[in-house]
Amino acid sequence: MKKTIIPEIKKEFINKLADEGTREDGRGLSDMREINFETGIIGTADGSVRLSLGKTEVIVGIKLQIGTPYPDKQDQGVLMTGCELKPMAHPAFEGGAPSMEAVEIARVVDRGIRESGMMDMYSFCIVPGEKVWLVFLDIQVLNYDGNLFDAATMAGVLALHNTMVPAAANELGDDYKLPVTLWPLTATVVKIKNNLMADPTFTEENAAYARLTISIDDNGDIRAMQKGLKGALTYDEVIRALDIAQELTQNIRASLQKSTGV
Amino acid sequence: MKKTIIPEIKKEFINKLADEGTREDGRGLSDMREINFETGIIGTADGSVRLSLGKTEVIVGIKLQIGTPYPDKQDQGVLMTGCELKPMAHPAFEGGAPSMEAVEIARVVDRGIRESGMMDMYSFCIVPGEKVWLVFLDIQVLNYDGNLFDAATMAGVLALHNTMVPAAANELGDDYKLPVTLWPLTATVVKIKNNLMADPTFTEENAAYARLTISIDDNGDIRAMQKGLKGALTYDEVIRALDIAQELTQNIRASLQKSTGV
Amino acid sequence: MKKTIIPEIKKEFINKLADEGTREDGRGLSDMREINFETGIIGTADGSVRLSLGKTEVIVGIKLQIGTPYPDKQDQGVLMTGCELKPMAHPAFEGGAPSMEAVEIARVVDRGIRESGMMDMYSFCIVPGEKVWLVFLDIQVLNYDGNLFDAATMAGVLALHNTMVPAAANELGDDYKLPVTLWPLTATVVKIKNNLMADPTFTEENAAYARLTISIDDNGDIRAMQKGLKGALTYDEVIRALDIAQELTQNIRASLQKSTGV
Amino acid sequence: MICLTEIKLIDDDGLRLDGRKPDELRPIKIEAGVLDNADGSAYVEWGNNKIIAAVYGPREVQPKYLQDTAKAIVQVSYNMAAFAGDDRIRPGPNRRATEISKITAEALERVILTGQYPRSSIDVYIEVLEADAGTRCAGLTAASVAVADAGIPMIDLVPSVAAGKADGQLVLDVGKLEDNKGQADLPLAYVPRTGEIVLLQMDGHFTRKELEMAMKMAIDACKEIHVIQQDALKRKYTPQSSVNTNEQEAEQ
Amino acid sequence: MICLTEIKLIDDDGLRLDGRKPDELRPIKIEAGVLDNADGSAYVEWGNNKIIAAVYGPREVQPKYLQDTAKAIVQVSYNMAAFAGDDRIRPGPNRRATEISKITAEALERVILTGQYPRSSIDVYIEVLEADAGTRCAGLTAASVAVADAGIPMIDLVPSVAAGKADGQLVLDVGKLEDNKGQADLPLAYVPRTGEIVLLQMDGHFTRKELEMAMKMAIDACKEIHVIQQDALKRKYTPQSSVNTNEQEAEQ
Amino acid sequence: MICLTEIKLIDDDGLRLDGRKPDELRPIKIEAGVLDNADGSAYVEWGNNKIIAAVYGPREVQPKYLQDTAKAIVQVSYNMAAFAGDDRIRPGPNRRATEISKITAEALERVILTGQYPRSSIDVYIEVLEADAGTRCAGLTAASVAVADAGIPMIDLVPSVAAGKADGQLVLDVGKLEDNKGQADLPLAYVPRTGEIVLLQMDGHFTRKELEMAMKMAIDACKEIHVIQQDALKRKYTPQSSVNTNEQEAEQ
Repeated sequence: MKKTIIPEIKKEFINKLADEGTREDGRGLSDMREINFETGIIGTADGSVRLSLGKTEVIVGIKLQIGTPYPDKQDQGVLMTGCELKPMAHPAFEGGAPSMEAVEIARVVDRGIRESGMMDMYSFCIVPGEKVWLVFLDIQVLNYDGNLFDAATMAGVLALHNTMVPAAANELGDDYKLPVTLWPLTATVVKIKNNLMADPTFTEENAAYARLTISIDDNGDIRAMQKGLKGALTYDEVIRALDIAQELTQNIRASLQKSTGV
Repeated sequence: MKKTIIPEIKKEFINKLADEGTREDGRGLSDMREINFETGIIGTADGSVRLSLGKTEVIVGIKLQIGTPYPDKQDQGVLMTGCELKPMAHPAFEGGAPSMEAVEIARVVDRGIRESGMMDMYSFCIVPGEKVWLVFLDIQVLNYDGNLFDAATMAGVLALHNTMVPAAANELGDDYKLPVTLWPLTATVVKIKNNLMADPTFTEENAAYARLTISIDDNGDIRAMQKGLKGALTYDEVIRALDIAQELTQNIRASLQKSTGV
Repeated sequence: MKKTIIPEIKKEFINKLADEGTREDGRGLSDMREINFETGIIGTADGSVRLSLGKTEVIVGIKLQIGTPYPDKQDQGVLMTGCELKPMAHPAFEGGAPSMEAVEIARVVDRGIRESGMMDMYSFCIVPGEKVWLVFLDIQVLNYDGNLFDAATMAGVLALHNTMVPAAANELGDDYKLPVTLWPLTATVVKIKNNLMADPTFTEENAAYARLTISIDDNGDIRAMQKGLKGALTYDEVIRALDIAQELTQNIRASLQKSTGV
Repeated sequence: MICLTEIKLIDDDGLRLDGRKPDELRPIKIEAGVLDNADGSAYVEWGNNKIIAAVYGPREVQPKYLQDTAKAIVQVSYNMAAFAGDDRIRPGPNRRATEISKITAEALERVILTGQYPRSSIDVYIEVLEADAGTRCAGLTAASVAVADAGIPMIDLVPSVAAGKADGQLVLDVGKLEDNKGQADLPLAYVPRTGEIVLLQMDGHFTRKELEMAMKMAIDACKEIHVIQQDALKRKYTPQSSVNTNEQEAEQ
Repeated sequence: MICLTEIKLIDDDGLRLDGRKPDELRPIKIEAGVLDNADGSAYVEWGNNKIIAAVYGPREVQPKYLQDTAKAIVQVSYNMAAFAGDDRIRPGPNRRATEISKITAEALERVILTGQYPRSSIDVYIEVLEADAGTRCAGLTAASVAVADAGIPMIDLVPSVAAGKADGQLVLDVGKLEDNKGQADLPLAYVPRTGEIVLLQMDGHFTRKELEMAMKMAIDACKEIHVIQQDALKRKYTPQSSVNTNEQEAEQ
Repeated sequence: MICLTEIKLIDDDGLRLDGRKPDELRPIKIEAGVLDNADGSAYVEWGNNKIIAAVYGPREVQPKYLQDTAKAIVQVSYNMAAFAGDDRIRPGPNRRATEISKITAEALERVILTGQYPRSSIDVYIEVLEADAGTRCAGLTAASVAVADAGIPMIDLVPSVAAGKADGQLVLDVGKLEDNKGQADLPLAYVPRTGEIVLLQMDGHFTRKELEMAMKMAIDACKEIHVIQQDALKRKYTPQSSVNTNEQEAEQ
């Protein structure tokens, strides 16, 4: 990723707005941008969703294939989460091997989903030690305007809920819905001077001092966290971030469940 | 590959000659350069040829090994065509991973041979789904002076005709001649201003506006085509190129067959 | 590796000292620096040693794993020697793929040990053609001050003598000591103008004209040699280097054997 | 082998597996200006192909030594998403994508007025989100709309389509099974304003006569596609949104 | 599966597998200035973790385009030696190491006074020689001592440790089996002088209340570790060697 | 195992598997100036080894940071063609080729008058087309003829050959089976004009006395090879073509 420098005066402006409880796009500090999504849009994928969070837009596709388990997890399937930040999505993104940022996003999204227990990896075992389902969750970023952590996690969870296991094509009986019921979600807040803001835009991310992504499960329990950026958070700021994350994810979860008819 | 820039005045000169129906080396527009070749020159290869087309010089070596078939082609052998443009062959060639140009050459040569049906891939199956012959066709370029497409295709076809299947070393009975009878060949023409020239030299390639490689089988039918370079061809120019290609390949085929005693 | 340039005046100085039979650190021309080592320091390794030769400091770890033999050596185990010159060890070392220097060191250390017959590779076969021990010898350089050849070979031999075969963890009976008894060692000399110096420091290596590494077995026989650097050696200089190497390795062998209680 | 020969690509009524006539295109839907960050973009649905193209530029050339002092360079990166095919596709470049990127760049370079932007780069990214045969043609079709959407001056848009042969008969806009089981495939891109062919490939088996007819068939179809491309740009740049909607519906 | 559930991570006396109390650290030994070439270095033994950190810099930025005209950049390379784990580790970068390198650099960047060295680079190399859970925390703990040993001005040292949950109970300084079989892991780094958290990750399952307690537990332990870090530097920089030896022994 | 021990590398008459005497070279044929584009080139057939060497330079150094302001750098790339060995060789660099490239460059650097071309590069490409033991020696032998053919001033040509041990006996110019089944291999390159050794490797088992004799054997043979190298250059640069042909035939 190329270096992106936000002028000091811009940061001041963002912070001044924040002191007044608002943001460039008019949102409150703890507000998410508008979420839109459509599921089942990729015929070649076993599950898919196209999701936009403000101007950040991603497609997540799920593919299941039969493969061998890890030697130390003979009776479990395998979840593999991939993310590239391709130059299509933002002028600062460069081609070539996945950047550190892309690796971090893939790993944080993976952790948020995996640690929630949403996927019972034992249920993806076909023949212990020999044949298991490999679940590939691939994140394709179409347009990047900040907070890919939350957008990709949401899209990933929606795509998994949209997934049919391709059993028939593998001579394992009829296709069936991927057995998932939970809705882990993340909320990301950034700190700009002394203000915390949820769901940062690209500009806000680059003006920010620290970032915290928190994965919350259906019970409001915490499943994963990741602090980022070159600054720090105090204990109290983490507590405030948890308050924001618990409330935000609860609201989003309800609204996603409603939209998908759960 | 490093950028090679032919001065505008040189292009004018080449074009002026072409308007008069001739070229820097005295050839007519539809003439091939002299072809020389020697087969069976590499003892470690199962088939081989060293071929020169004017100053373009290549060695093609064929190696057969036993391997597993592609999952979607369980009862067929595998043909793999490799080409690198190593810095030995031209000052503009650089080391490292194969360039876009090398990839295109390998794929066009592969297509010209494969699509002709010259190789009955089913005949390279030993045990369906388990053991097939992998046929490696590797192009080693010693000296590059343009039109590697035609040189490498000719060399590839000659090398295949020169190939003995190493059955004995793999405990599959006696060695036998690779069962090939056909002689697919390509002819490449370039367009410089409004003239078409066959078998371009390095200078002509770099002065040219568009390139068209056409693979023609023993019946004069078309098996593959590839347009290259940053310019265009009209429909009529393609037709003229087809005329040239059909005539040229017929003549070369006859002469190669004669030389190899077919 | 970044280029390291030793000023001409420094080379003159080193050579002047050498003419007087001494060196920057006060050693005689054929003296080794002080050797210190500790074995069994890495709990996760099957054998290990941390060794310093003057200020050059390495850790060698041995790991044994079960794998498949090479097709042409079905009844033998496999020895694999790895070395990277990581930027931790010297300001001139760079990250990324192993440098030419690192490859040479790994290969010379490997050869010195392998050719001595110290490892009976047949004894590492478990099921011919199917299961053999893969012996990984990995060289981690902590601090580089020249003559990694000798330091890494010594450390490698000590680590092999320290190795327990992890049979139990692989359900092959009780663990047992790796069956090695020999002590191949290398001695490296460099030529600076007309002087030969054993065990060169980083500065001496960079001032030197040629380098010769000689592997000597327990009988004083020669098992491997490697000339390096951009200069030459006369036949007589090779003879003198052999004299030095035979004497040095005999002394070091005796002292290592004494230290390890052999 | 037996089952393969049993598949009839053309039925007794002369219709293809998906009901199309031999010279009929699959449904094509193009939308221009679909991405916020890119300087230009286009989304194409073409049969089940789903492809998005983004253009950045003219901008600084990276890496710098590729810079041309006389004109802009055109760099194309064609890529299949991991989930775009029948099997999961490993990320990263491969030989097929390298070749398609090269010939697509060469086709665009013919129509973009690169001389207006010396020392700069026009970067085109084509992502195949779902593949259904003909992705290189659909990708180039989308890419030229995206270049236009970026406001980069061009001689013309570049429509592209493949003609082919199935059950021995010439067919337009080769479908997935026709591609796998058919006898020939001829991807072609045509510049209507100049009457030039800027992309041309072929594999399979054509007699000289068939080849000529296939080329003509593809060229004619390119003219149709050209209209759809122009409509997409008109829809984006025409202020009356109600009219646009109607056109869009009409097209589908 | 059966054997897994039978492992009790906390025994009836409330002690852990290695005999520690829930809020007890493993033995930690830090030595500063252990390498000759590096500008600063530190060696840490922490349980069975053996980690060495080296610092070069401030020095020229490589590659140059990463240079920042306003301050030094901090580059961290965390790496596991081939023999540091249960299975042999293939050399070369991997996604886990990339992530740890990134968050470690971000943590150090908070405390190093980078503004004093514009256009330069501070390069930190962390090599895990033997891994025993908690290597990222031990690595950062070592790295900040190495930075101090290099004489690079910092706000404070950065102690780091993980809290976690085993058999449903909060535990400090998560061990290897606790990491594999436990219910949560929360690596945290804390700057005592400013009261700030500079590294924070978590995975597993915490209620809100448990999470808060785990963070407090880790923060308190960081203060302990901070003392060990300071002692290591004192030992190196105090002239009386006899005193040093005593301190060292006392610590062990 | 049994079959291995049964192979006799030296027969009762003291002759080797290919009928050579212990101190006899395989047939060597060298041709200079075989490539059109390269500044210098040479082709060597040596036993069944077939090797071609090309030289470009002095020319600009790529990448630039490798440039030496005082002299030319010598870069060697030794490579085996995909079809040069018993099994097909995957293209791309490997550790063996890296090592051979390095020691070959070091040997050439001794004899090339690099001081005459500061800031430039002399690039040597060695392609093994068919391998039959001794490729590094044959490659260096070819490379130095190619450098001379490029008109680059040198102290001397660099002949190179391996001595070895087979069935306990010293042998010159180790063959393929002798390499696999023999007891030692000692590749050496010698500069006749200065009496210097510029390449020296060994593996296997030599007593001190055997080693000394092997070195002498190789040095003597290098003088023979030197004559063949000179002849190749003479043939190319002598105007009377009829004479050349005769010489060439005589040699074979």
